[in-house]
Amino acid sequence: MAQKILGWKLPIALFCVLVAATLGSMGCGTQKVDTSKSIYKIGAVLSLSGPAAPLGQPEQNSLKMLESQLNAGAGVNGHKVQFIIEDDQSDPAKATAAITKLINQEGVAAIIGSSSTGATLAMVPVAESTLTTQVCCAAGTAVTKPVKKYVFRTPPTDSMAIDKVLGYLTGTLKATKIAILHDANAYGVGGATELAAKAPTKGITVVANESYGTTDTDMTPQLTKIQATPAQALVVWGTNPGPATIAKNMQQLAMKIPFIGSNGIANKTFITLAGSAANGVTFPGGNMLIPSSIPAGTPWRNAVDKFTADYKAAYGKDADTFAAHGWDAGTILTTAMKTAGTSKAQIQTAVQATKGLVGIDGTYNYSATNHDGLTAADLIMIKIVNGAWTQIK
Amino acid sequence: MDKQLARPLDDGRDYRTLGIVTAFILLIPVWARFIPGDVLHIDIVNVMVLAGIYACVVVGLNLLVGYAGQISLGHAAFFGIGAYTTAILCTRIHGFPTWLGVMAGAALSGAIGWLVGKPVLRLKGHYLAMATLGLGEIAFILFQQLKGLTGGTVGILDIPPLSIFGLKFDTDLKLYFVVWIIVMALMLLSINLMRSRVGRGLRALHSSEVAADAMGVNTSTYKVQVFVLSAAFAGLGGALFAHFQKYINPESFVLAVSIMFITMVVVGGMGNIWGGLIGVLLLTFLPQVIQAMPQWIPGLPSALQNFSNYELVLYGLLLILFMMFLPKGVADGLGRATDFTEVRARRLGDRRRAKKLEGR
Amino acid sequence: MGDRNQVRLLWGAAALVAGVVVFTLIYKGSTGLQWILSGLTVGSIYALVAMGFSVIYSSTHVINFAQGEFTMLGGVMMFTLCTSGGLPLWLGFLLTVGIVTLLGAGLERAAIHPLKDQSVITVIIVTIGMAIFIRALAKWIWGTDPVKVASFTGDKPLRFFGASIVPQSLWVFGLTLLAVVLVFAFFNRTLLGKGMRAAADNPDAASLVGVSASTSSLVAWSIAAAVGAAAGAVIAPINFAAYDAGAMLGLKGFSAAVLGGLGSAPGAVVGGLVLGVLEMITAGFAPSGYKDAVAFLILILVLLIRPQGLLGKPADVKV
Amino acid sequence: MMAADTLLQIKQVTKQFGGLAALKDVSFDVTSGEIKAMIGPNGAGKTTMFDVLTGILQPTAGEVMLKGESIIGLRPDQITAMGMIRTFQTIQLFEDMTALENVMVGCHCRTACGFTSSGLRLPASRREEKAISEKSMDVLKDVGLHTRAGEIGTNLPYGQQRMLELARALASEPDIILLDEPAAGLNQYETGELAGLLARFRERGLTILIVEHDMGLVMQISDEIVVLDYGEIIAKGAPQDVQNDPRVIEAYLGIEA
Repeated sequence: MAQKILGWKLPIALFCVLVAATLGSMGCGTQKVDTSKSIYKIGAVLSLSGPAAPLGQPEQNSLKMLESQLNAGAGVNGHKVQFIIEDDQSDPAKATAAITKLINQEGVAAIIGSSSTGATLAMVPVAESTLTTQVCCAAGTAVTKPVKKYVFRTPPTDSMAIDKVLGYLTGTLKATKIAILHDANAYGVGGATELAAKAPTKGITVVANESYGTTDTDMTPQLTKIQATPAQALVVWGTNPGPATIAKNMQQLAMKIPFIGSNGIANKTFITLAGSAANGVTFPGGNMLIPSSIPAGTPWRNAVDKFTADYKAAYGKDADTFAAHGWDAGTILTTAMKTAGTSKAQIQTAVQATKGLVGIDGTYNYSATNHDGLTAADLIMIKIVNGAWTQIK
Repeated sequence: MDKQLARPLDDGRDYRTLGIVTAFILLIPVWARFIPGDVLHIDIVNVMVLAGIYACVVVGLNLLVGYAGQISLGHAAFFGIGAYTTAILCTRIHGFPTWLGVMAGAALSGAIGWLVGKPVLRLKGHYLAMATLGLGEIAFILFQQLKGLTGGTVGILDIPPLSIFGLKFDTDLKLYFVVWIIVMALMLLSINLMRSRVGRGLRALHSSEVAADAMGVNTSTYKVQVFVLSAAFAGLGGALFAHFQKYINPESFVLAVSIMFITMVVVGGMGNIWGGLIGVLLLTFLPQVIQAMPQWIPGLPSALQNFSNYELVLYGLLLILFMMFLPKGVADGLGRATDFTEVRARRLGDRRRAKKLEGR
Repeated sequence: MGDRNQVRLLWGAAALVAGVVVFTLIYKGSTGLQWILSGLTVGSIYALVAMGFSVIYSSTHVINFAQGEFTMLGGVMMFTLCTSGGLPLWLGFLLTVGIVTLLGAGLERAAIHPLKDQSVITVIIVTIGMAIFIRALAKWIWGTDPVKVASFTGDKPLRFFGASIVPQSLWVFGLTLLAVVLVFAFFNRTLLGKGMRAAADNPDAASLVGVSASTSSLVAWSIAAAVGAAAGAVIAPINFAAYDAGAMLGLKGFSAAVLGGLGSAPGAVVGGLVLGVLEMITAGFAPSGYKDAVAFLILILVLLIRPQGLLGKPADVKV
Repeated sequence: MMAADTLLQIKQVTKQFGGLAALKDVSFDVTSGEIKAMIGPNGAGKTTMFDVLTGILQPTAGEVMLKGESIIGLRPDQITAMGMIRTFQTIQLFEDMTALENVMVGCHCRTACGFTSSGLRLPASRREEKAISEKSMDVLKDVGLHTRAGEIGTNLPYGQQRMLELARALASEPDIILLDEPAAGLNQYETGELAGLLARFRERGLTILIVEHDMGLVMQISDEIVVLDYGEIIAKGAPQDVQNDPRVIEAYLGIEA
C-alpha cells in the first residue's frame, strides 16, 4: 500500500504543478497590458557572436547610436523609437527563433537583419508569412533574387561588387585570364560562383577556381596550383582572416600577379593582419570608407562625415561599412514609419516607395521589382598603398 | 497475481508519468497564450517546437549513449540527412507528400547509420568519439560541396510546411502538437524498449561487454541496431526541422550541434528515460532566458544590457555548475529529490514480485 | 592481439606515408616540396595542440575539449603583452605561458578536481563548458577581430630547392621538438611522471608510488595549459590570434592526438605531422573543397585498421 | 557423431600471446553429467582455457568440440546459446541492475524478442517477459536469493554476489557450466552451501567444469581432475590419484603445503 502511494507521488506532484500553472496563467491573463502603443518597436536580429560577429557588432553599435539620436530629438512622429536587438549567434535556427519571438512576443512593427546571408534567408519565411517588412544587412544575391515582397536590403550586393571587380579587371588591368581563390563558406562560394559565371561574358576565362576552409592557416598548396596557371590576376573572395593569410603566402611564394579582394576585406583589420603584404591589394568598397571620394558639400558627404565622427566619438573606433549597413537599415525603416506608422502593410509600401533616400552606403531607391536599394555606382575600387586606402579613379 | 508477474520491472509508474507529462506539455500552449509576450520576452510555443525537434534526436541519442554506452559526436549528420532528404524530395518533386518526405528522411538516415555503424562501432570510447566526429564533419562538407543536390552553402529555400492528408501544419501552434505527439510516441517506444529484453541487453553491454557477451547477448549486433535506431530518430527530428524552418543550409548541422545534443543527454541524465527530455528543455530554454533577462530587470547597467557579451560566458558557467552539482544529470537529481529513480522503481517492482512468489 | 603484426601494421603505415611524400616530391618537384613544408608547419601546430590532449589523457583518461582555448589564449595574450604592451618577446612569452598555466591549474582545481570520481563523459562535458566559457570571455576582452602578432625573426622567407618557408615556421618546429622531448622525458624519466602514468592505469599502484590522482590531474592540466599557451604564442604570427581560433585548433589537435594514439607524446607529434602533410597534399591534388573530408576519411580508416591509433596502447575507456 | 556421453572435447589447444604460450596443446574431454576440476598454480593457463572455450579468445591451434560441433570462431553469445556458459573469477555483475534483472539477462539466449516487438510491446514480448521473470524468480529461489530479488546486484554481500552470478549463468539453461574459482572469497559455511548446490545441479544432469583453488572443495565434489602447469597438462585422473602424483605435489600442492 505504502509503495502504491509512492507510486503516485510524482504524478500527483506533476498534476499540481499543471493545475497551479494553468490557474496562475488565468490570473495574469486578466491584467494583459499592451505597451506597444507609445513606442515604435523595431526588431533587429544580428550576429553578435559566432563567425559573423565582426559584422553584427558594428551594426548593433550604429543602431544603438541611431536610437539615442532619434529619441534625443523628436523620435518618429513624436513616438520614441526602440530597437529590440537579438543575437542569432550566426546560426540560422536561432535567427528564425529570434524573429518569431520579436514579431509574436514583442509585437515589433518591422525587422532588421540578419548580418549574414544564411541567417537572413532563414528569417525570410517568417517575415513573409507574418507580412512583416525585413531590411537585411546581408549582401548575398539569393536574398533579393527572386524579389520577395517583404524583404529589402541595405548593403551593395555581391553581384554589384563582382561587376565592379570585372570592370577593374577588363578596364584597368586588361586581364583575360584570372584565377579565383574563395572561402568555402556561403559568402565565398556565392561570390566565386557568380564571378565564374559572369567572367566569360566579359571575355575573361577563369583558369583556376580553388577554395580554402574559413579557419585554414596556410593556402600555399592552392596558390602553387594557381602559380602553375597562366592567370594574370588572382581574385580572392572571402572575409578576414583568410585573405590576409593568402596575401602573406603570396609574399612568401614571391607571387607577383595582382591580388583583387572582395568587399569582405573592406576594413582596417585586413591591413593590420596582412601588414606589408596588404600593399597593392585592390578591392571594391563603399565610398564612405574614403569620404574624400564623395564631392564635398553634398548631403551624402555631410551625412557620412557626421556619421563617421559620431561613431568614432561613441565607440572610439572607425566606422566600417557594416556599421553603415546597420545605420542605413535603421534609417530606411524609421523614415518609412514617419508616413506609415506601425501598420505593417503600410511600412512595406512605404519602404518599397523609398526614392532618393540619402544613407551612408549611398542613395536608396526601391521599387516593386528592385529590393536592392543601391547600384554598382555606389561602390568604388580601393587600392591599399603603404597601409592606406586610396580610390582608383 | 499472474497479471502482476506478467509485467516485469513495471509497476506502471513510468507510463503514468508519461501520461501526465503528455497532458502537461499539450496544455502548455493553452496557458502560454495568456502571458503577454512583453512580460516573459520568450516565445514559449516557438521555442518548444524547436525543443521538441531536438528532443527527437536526444531521446534516441540517450538510448545509444546513456543505455548502450556508445558515444557519438556526429549525430548532427543524421539530423542533417533527415532534413536534406525531405527538403530535396519536397522541393524538387512537385506536390510530394511532406509526411512521406519525413518518413523517407528517418529511413535514409537510419540506413546510412547502418552503413557507417557496422564498421565504426568496433571502436571504443574516445576512438569511437573521434570516428563519429569525423563522420559528422565529412557529412557537413558533403552538404556544402554537393551543390547540385543540397544547394551548397546557400542551402534549400521554400520548403513547404508539413501537411498530413491535407491538414496543413503551417503555424508554430499547429506544428507544436504534431512534434510533441511524435516525441511522446518516441518516449513510449524507448520506455518499452528499456524495460524489455533488449533494454537489459543494452544496459548489460554498457556495464561490461565481456560479461554481456558471455551471457549470450550479441553485443556487436545490438550496438549496430541501437545506433541505427538513434540515427533514425535523429533523421526524423531533422526532417521535422526542415519543415519547421522552411529553409535549411549546412550551418545547422555543424559539429557544435552534435556536441549540443550529447551535452543535452549528459546534462539531463544519461541512461535515464526522462534525462533526454529534461536536458533538451533545459538547454533550449537556457539561452532564451539569458537573452530575456536584461528585459526582465529594468534599469540594468548598460554594460550588462548588451547580453551578447556575457550570454555565452553565463551559458558555459552554468553548464560547468550543472555537471559539478548534478554529475549524474538533472533527471537523477530530481529523481532523488522526489525519491523516485528508475532503479528504485524497478527494485520496488521486483520486491513485490518476490513477495508474490513467496505466497505461491 | 599479436604484437608482431601490430608492428608490421605500423611499418606499413609509415611506408604508406613515406610513399605518398616521395610520390609527391617526384611528381610535383619543388611544388610538392612546398606542399610538404607547409604540411610540416601546419602539422607541428596540430602536434603541439595534440600534445596537450595527450598529457591530460595519459594521466586522467579525460579528453579536454578546452585544450584549443589554451592555445587561443596564448596567441591573444602574446598580442596584449608584446604587440600592445611592448614587452620584449622572451618576457612576453614567459608571462603568457605562466599566466595560462596558472589559469589551467586554477580551472582544474575549480571545476575538474571536485568531480574526481565521476564518469569520464561528465568531466568531458565540463571541459566543453570551459571551452564555451573561455571563448566567450576572450571575445569580451579582445573583441571579435583577429589580431596580428609580429613574427619573432622577421618575415623574410627562406628559400631552398624552389620552395620557401617563413622563419616563424622554424620557431614552431623548434618548440614542437622541445615540447615533445620535455613531455616524453617527464613521463618516462621523472618519478612524478612515471607515478602519474601509473595513477592513470590503476589508482592503487599510484598510492604506492606516492602520487595521488589529485596531484596527478593538477600537474597534467598545468603542463597541458603550458604547452597549449606556448604553442599559441609561437603560432600567433602564422595564424592570426582570434577569440574563436580555439575550436578549429582543438578539433585538429584532437584528431592528431587520436591518429597518433592517445596518451603518447611522440604519437601526438607523429599524428600531427601526418595529418598536416596529408591535408596539404590533398589540398594540392584534390579539389581543395574536399581536403578536410579526405583528412577525416583517412583518420577513420587508420582507426579501423588500428583501433588504438598509430603509437597508442589498446583503449579500454567506457563512456 | 561421437559417443553421446562426451559433451566437450578439447583437442591439442594451443594459445600464444606474442612469443610465449599460455596453453601448449592441451587435450581432455568432459563427459556429460560429471564434475571435472581444472587445477594448477596461478598463471597455469586455467582462465585462458576458459576464455578460449567461451570464444573470448581464439586458440592459436587446436580444436574444441561442443556436442560434436566445432565451436572455434563462434562468437561468445553463440557458444552460450549452444549450451555452454561460464562465470568469472572476478565477479562481473551488471551495474545498477537488480538481482532479478541480472538473472533475466541470463535468459537472453533462450528468448527472441528484438527491437520491434519489445519497442511496441507486442503480445509476444509481453508473454516472453512474463515467462522470463517467472523463470528467473525460480532460479533465484534455487540459489536462495529470491528474497533479495529487488536488491541492486552489486550491493549484495560478496557471497551472495557469487551465488547471483551462478544463478545468472544457470538461467541460460546450460548443459555445461564453467565455474572460475566460484569459492574464492567465500567463508567456510558458504563454501559448504556451494558444494551442496553443485551436487544438486549435478543430480539434474548439469555438467560442470570448475577451476578452484580450494582443494577441500575440489576433492569433495569432483569426479576427475586435470592439473595444468605452465599451460601443459601434468596430470589427469581421479582426485586421490592426482593428490598422490609426485609431479602435482611438486608443482602445486607442494607449494600449498
